[in-house]
Amino acid sequence: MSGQPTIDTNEPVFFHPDLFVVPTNGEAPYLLGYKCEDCGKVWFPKLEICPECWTDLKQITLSRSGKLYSYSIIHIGQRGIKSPYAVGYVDFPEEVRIYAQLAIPHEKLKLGMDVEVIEGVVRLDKNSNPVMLSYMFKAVE
Amino acid sequence: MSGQPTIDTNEPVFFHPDLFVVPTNGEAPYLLGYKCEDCGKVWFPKLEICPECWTDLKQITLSRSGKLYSYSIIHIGQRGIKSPYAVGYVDFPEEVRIYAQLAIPHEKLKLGMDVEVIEGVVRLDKNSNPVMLSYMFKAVE
Amino acid sequence: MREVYVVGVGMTPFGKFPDRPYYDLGKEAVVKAVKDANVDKREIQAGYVGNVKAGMAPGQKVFKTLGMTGMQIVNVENACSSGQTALNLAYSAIASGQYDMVMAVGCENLTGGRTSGEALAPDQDDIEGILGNVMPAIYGMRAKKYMEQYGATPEDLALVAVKNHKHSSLNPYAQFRNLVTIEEVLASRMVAEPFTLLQCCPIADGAAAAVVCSKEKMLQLGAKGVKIDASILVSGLFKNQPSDLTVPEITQRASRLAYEMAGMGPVDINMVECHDAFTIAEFLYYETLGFCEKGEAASFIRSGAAELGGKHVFSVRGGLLCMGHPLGATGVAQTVEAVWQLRGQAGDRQIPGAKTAMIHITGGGVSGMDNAACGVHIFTV
Amino acid sequence: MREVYVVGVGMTPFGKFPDRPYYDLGKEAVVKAVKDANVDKREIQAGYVGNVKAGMAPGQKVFKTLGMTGMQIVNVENACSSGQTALNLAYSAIASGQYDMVMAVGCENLTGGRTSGEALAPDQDDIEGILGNVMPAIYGMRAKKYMEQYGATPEDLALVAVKNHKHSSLNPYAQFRNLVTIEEVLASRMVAEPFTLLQCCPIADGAAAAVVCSKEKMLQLGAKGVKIDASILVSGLFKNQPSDLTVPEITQRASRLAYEMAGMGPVDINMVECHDAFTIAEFLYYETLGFCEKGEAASFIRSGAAELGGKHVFSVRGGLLCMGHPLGATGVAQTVEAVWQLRGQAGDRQIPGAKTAMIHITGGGVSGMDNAACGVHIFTV
Ligand SMILES: [Zn+2]
Ligand SMILES: [Zn+2]
Repeated sequence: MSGQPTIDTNEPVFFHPDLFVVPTNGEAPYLLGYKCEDCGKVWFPKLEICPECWTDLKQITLSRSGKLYSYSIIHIGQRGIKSPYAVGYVDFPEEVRIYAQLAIPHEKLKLGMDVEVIEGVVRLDKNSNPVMLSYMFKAVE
Repeated sequence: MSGQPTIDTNEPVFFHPDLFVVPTNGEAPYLLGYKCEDCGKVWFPKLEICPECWTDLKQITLSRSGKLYSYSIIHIGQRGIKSPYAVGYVDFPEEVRIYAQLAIPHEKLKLGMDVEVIEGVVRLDKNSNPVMLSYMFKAVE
Repeated sequence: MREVYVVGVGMTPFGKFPDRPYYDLGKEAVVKAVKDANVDKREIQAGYVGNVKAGMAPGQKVFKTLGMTGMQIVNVENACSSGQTALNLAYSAIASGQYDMVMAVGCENLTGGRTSGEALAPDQDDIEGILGNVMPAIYGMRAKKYMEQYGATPEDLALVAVKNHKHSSLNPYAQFRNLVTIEEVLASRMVAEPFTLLQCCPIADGAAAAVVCSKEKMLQLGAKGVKIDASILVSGLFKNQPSDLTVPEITQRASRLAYEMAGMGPVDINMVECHDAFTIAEFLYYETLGFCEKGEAASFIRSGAAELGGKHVFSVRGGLLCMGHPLGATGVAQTVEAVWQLRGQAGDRQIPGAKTAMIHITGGGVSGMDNAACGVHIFTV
Repeated sequence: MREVYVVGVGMTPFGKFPDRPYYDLGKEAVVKAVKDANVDKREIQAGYVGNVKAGMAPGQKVFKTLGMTGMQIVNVENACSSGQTALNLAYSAIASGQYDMVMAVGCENLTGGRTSGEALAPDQDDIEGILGNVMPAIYGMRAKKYMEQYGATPEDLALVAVKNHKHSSLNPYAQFRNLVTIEEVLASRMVAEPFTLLQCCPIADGAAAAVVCSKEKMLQLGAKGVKIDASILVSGLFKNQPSDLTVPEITQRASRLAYEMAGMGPVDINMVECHDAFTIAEFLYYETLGFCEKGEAASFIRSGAAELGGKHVFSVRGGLLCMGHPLGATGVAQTVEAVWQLRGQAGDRQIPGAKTAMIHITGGGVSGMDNAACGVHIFTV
């Protein structure tokens, strides 16, 4: 969350190494959580200290899949994202809820469905070229 | 003061008919004051009601000349105005103090000097073409 | 703490006024409120001004050419709750004895310079904003969950818009005064599922003002004021952990504090101005504010209870859905409506015999927070 | 009204941190202040947050990930006086008995996204802003008049910068810590006559925070706080009529109210943090705050009275001239300095035996107003 990414090359920005890892060896991507060693709570996105305890946090790997808590399909959305697009909150086993865009055909969306983390294009420029890559969720097959 | 003028033609904007009149017959330009019929105070720029009395105001013609109360020469200024430029406050006989740019050679500036109202270019575009005309003050010859 | 009264109110119509800066709207509201209070403007000792989008010192720009300067002016911002924040500070300043008569003002111009056809999003330094979230979707996700959990239908939700348009058709200050049917609501353009355009509050400009004073000052003026029985302003909790989005925790907490402060409960409340930014919101607030049980919102509205003539009239001015929501102004405009209703001056939309009014506002899209801030006030005559 | 104390303070260094958002700076200051107060963060009951340039709900973004949520958070804006506005509301909330322990926070990032090489101007909906006025020229016109009226020279004005750099060289929190000579000050780049660059306060980012509580609470904590003896916040008067610009009316009025509230006068004050945005400003405030007669500022500074070791030390942290002026943060940062000095914790720049401190801030370019808002606070141990 260190401010707004600025775009000055033709390469899409990757949002954001503290949040999301895409292994170069082709293994599946995953999200990073931040766990308090005192109270055990897990936080996302990255924090420096635990909001409850003000103690340091340990970076952990979050489960790759969770359950879709709820969603909406946005028809009038932000510039730079092709409408309509689906977004949702996903609850992970580590007791953390994460928002993202959903790479799921709209007719297949269903509350409570299992979803997993993938890398995807989250923003386009006006010529529809990708300008930002980050995590999205897709249905578990 | 009805917001920021927007520039969409090649003609410079005239700022602002409620403040400043440039007669088409070639007579000298003048500023407009707004006088309270209750307390007699004169206000500039235009107000709807007197701040003291909340009564209506009468438009009056201000004297064409006043005395330079103080000035500064701006070397790092706003975009759209060629630096250095001089600005100052002028006190009019109607007991009103008005800020404007000064069309006076900088070496001739002197506190208390007599100045008069003229029309001038107050803003340029990036090619140095005039984009806004309004009142300025020059030395009384 | 001293008793606090509202002795004068005023507002502009709400609508799209791209050529009227916020301070121009604010001035109109201030002049109306001071005249309504029938006080000398020099007796106002402080001004608390809610505004979100203007530049520096908005309150000073409202008051300066009205000759109401020199006094303490505090500009406040709390997203959707900015207006109620101003009212809360005005309340505290009087209750504590710091001042005897002050003003709460809300003013906002949202149309000047805004690009239309784009939804209001959280700030772009917010992670959900960066990843494409918009306000209608945040409420849309609540609606989807609510509908699944309690079997509510799109038609049920549309009833809120139908009712609020019925109310606004009687309100000359409302932006939209037409009647609409369930079919029209559902057939309007889709914004974020399940909301069509008529289920989302429109953009608007406007201003409102209230003169607030002590009981002693009111008696001195010979005025008959409306009493502020509760004034609550809280911030949201931050959590990343799963929670039930159909129970807006911040509203639950703020309203309980307000009921406790006023020594009353929902049964005592004749009217509520709530934060009906989207149709689902009114449903959630019927329940969270305690007017019906969890999951019973659809039967509550179908019973007519929330409609003019019912026991607990919601959004009698037309709500945010028909007024629009000029962020800084809304909380004070809700106050103006409450005062008019309790004085019996609400014209065609008057709630007969209204004695107690609640106003509620909540908002500010900050990821991980239910809402940034929530205000609740209760008024009586 | 109850007695009010500051029991904890903290701040970031001031400087240019384009990559640290205001909320990140704010968090650092809050954590430092809470730790300095040695209190449980859950005991803080409200937060008043001064900020000018950020988007919606800045206070919530500061407090949210510190687990300090749910409490009342009020975001305030009053141009240069935003930080002292936060402190004034914190003071009032404690004095009135509304709360027992609250925080005042100021935070601002001005460098993120700003174009340099352009002077800070009044808002572009302000007539003077439209016609090209900038803040340095507004003070420049005061300086020209003052110099003519009292025969002050450019060398006299430069002494303020020389003194404040001497002070800031002892302050690890200052942005500029180098010593400068009169010649260097006058030889630096011309900004707006008579001011060269070293006579104008630089742009800066930063944050500061203070924990404020009642006497009872302080005793309960076993803490030794710094007492707030006066807390004044006023707005400027609006006038178009000619007036003497070398007498800043708003500062005169606010400081008189503060002296009256504290029951003391300039003779009692050991140190002053004033709004030295430009060198002339310190001259005008020596006089207007009552530390020397009209026209005597140059001899006052030449006497050494305003310098570390003198009777009334001005800008001992380096002032706005060497710290920079992150609008929302400054008033709270002045508080932090006052508290450190009165506790004897100011390190190399400690004023021996300091017992009483005044902080003063004024600003906001609104045409026709002296300044939009002015705050004055007096502290004692
Ligand atoms: Zn923890
Ligand atoms: Zn008058």
